[in-house]
Amino acid sequence: MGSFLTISNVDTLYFDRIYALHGLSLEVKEGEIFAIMGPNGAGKTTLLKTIAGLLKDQPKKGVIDFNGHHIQRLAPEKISSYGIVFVPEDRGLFRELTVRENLDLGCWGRRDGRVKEDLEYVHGLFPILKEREEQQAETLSGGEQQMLAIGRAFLRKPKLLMLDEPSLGLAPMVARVVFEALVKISGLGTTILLVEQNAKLALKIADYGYILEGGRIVLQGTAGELKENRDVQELYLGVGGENVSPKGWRLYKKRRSW
Amino acid sequence: MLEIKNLSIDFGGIRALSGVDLTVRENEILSIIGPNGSGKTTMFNCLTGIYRPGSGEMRFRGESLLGLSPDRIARRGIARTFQNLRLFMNMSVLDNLMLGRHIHFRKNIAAAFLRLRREELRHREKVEEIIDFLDLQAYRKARVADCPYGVQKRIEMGRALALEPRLLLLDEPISGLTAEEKEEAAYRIMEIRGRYKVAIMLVEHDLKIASRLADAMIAFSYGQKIASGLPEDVQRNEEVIRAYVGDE
Amino acid sequence: MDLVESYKEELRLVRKPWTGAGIGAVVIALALLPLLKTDYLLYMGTVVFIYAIGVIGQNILIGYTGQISFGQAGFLAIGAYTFGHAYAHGFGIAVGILAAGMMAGVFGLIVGFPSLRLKGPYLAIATMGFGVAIYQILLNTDAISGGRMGFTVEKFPALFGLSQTTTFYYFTYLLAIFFTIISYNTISSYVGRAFIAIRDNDISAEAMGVNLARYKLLSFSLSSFYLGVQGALFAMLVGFLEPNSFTFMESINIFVAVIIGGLASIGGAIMGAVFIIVVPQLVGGMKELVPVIFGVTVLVILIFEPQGIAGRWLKIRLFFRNWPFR
Amino acid sequence: MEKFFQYVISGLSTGSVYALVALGIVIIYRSTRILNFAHGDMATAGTFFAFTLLGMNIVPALSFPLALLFGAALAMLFYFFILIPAQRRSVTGLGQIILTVGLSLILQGAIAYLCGTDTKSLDFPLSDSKLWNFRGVVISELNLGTLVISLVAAILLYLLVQKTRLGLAMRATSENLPAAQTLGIPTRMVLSLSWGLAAAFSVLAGLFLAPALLLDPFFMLEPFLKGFAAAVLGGLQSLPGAIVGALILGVAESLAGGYITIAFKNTLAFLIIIVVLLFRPEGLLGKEFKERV
Repeated sequence: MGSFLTISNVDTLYFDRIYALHGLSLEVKEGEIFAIMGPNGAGKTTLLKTIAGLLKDQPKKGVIDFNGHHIQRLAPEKISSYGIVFVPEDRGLFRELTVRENLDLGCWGRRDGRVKEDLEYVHGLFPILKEREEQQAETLSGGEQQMLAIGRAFLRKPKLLMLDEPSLGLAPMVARVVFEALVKISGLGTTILLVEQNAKLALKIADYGYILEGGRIVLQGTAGELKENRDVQELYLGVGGENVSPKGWRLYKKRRSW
Repeated sequence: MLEIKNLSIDFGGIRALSGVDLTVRENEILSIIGPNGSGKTTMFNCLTGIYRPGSGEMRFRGESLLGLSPDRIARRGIARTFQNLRLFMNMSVLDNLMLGRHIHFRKNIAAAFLRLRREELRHREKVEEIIDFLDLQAYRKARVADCPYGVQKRIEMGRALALEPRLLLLDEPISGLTAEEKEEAAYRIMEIRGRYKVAIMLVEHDLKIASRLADAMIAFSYGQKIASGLPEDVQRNEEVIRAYVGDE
Repeated sequence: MDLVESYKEELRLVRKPWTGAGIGAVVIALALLPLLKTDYLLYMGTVVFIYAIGVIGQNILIGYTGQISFGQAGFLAIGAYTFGHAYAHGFGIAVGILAAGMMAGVFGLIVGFPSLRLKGPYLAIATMGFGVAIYQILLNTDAISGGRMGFTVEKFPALFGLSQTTTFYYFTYLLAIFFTIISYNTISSYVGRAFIAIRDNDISAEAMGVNLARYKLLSFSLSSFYLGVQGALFAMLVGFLEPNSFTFMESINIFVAVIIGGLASIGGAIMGAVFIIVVPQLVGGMKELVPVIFGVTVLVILIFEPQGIAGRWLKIRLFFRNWPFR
Repeated sequence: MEKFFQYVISGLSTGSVYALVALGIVIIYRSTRILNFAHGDMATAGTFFAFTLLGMNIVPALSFPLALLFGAALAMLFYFFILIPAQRRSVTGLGQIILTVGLSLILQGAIAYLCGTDTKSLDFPLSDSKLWNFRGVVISELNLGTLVISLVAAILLYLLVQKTRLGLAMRATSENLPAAQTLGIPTRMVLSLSWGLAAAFSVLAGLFLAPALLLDPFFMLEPFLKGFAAAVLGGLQSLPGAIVGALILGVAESLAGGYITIAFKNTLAFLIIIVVLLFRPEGLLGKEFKERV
């Protein structure tokens, strides 16, 4: 024990057949920002959903240990009550509710008296949310929606904040604002686990990174190490590698000879 | 053979495709790459009549595809596979492939009532050919839902082939497969082009394989075409690298 | 081991000799039933045959094509009254039954049109509305329903020196067999494949060149044809038609038979028909409890055996195939 | 002209009962995507419960609220003991709808068994024959009471949904279940309360219909169909839509009944729906739905 979030040997399957995560293990230390990167379909989103308990009856195998609790296969409400908040790729907002109502729901079940201060902190972080307080969430722009989602998650005072592709579809300027806010939130003691395709952006704020491919961790290291690694580019683009011409590849067919 | 000009489509104010131009020549394999949400699948959906494009023109072998329903487009000779597998899960593998032959059946409902099966036999031979080609013999009578994922991918490809298309749209045909299956699938895609004389449009994330297969490549980002040309060139294009790895 | 030597052999209706023997035994036993000379049993058999036809039809629509419908009573009524009037005007029984089926089929086509744009709950309400509308039209149009006096239909004649009950038993027996075979044939043809494709995944069915409109409408009118025939036979069975035979509850009855028998199974449809006819007889005095039994069965089946009686039957067969080596 | 207003008023009164039924159907559909075919039977059960209590000389002021609670409890039990296990066994959406058909049959049979199938009349504190006259437009005490109580119920529902934390949680849960779960909202509790609330509404409708329709195990069938129709008309997702749909339906029925014939009242209702649905498949106030491919 002693560690914050430990995932060991987790298998997640879709439709009980397709391995999305295959014997995946990783560790997240308290108070830092962790980034998970990798190509499309590598299982990044699946990993976060597995931790959040949003996949029914998954993971099939393995242990997810959070602060000494085994949280694998618990109901999402229960996992959330341990202090894990997940912001999905589509932001998971209540689109028909107003900005204020969305933020209110973030405070669900909080009994400490600091709600008001925290709300003010969120408004300080993203002043636009104060301006748009009475608007329905669906009328916000993509960036504002992401800010709202992060603000709402922050109000739950999570120990672990998980975000799925927070930069997706955002203009670079907006993405920077969002990421700066994440750094500030992390500075207040929240651990952040971040899934990102935009590796450069992610490595700028992350302390440590994992690269996921085919449901496994293929590379890990501190942000500095990963930035230096030439393989990172190759993993995304398939540039380089075995230096053969694209056309002259060996025709291949597995023949069964029995 | 396929010509798309200035194709645009909006979803609730968000431009999913804007001003896309592209052409596919006979018997060519064209790869389309791009990050998530860049509009690749949306274009397939426009091409097969599932979405109505807001503006632009699509011409297939000289005739416009605009405003045609999906089944009419299929009859023109365009078949496709889907990203998340849209098979008929409760039918047998054989029936799935036979449904692919649907447009070629001489329809006679009286014969259906009376169990006159001449047509059935005629098409069965074609289907068996595809079963052989795709190595599906062992699964012929199995319910699709019971087949492993890799096999389901093959079945879907087989179903599209059974339609005898002139243009085949493959939406991530090798995603989710194991490394070994990927090689095999890539080989089959090459074979299909040779054997069935079709043009293939292909959306794929595994860029290594996509570029090996393709004669030409197109890259999308935010609903726009950002690069096109030979696979090697597109892969090294600055803008493409930025779209994938992210910018500073 | 069964070795299949040609594709043609594979397409035969009954392929395994043991299955053939089993079905043959049932068919012969049913043919010999009149020898027992119990009119009650014959009557029950007749009712089951009549219902089986409609339930099979509904299974084609609900089970195979996946289109929910709650308008069954309306089609039954259309069939019954069409037959009644045709018969009363001197057309023969065959023409009458055909007309009943056709008329119901045409209405099925009309009711099917909303199905091109509506799905699930919306379709349920549209079909339900049709059933209710037909009932109300019957209540208020004396020219069709015979008003307060009801509408009398001449019963099926006694032929070949057999009693009336026996003749009608054989007649419905043959018709039930006929419709069963036709249904099996249809389902295994390109038509049936298109139906199932629409149910399993309408988007990809359309992308494979299936004309959704055509096949949905075909399924609606085909299944309504079956109901029309059931209505005609029902008219001859009871000999007297009144609107109250065609309430919403009747629709629910047939729907329940489809569910309990098992979706997408013709054999199941027949078993479902047997269930809804026989169970009320077994309960005897406590008629009020029949819906409770139906309801509980529906719950149990949906939660524990989604494939209905037919699914359970398959499992039992599998169990015995390997017996005693489990 | 007076005649016209007369028809409109009585149409609004009927429409307001339909609205109570429709609101319940919409609450359930919005939160769990289930069309509750047992909705009418839950109302019947509650009304019979009230009838039994009245028979035991318990005052209406007590027995009516108890009946509402009874209906609510019935619905919540169904949610917890049938629907949740079914969802755990991954019964499809259509299957869950059919489960409510099963429940409907069970309730019908049980009521018929316990209370008999003969028609009864419910002693209702408001009378159907005492008339109020507003400048030539006549309205019975019962109709007036119905209008008022429906209005009050609708306002209470509005306040509950829009102004309370429970209502906020209900809206959140029905819109985005996984997001609500990750925020730690007790979604099952919220959903079962939605079922209970919906059932209470339908029992309320049943209580106000019983004096005019006479009580038998099937008396709610027709109002249920109308409420269902009204809900579909309004878009099946929208609470205001349900009210608008119900009032339109009630008035249209009443006008058609007055000026043409009362014989085809039900047929007319469904005709309206089918026509509306063909031109606006998402209903009057519904939102357009699109399937992602």
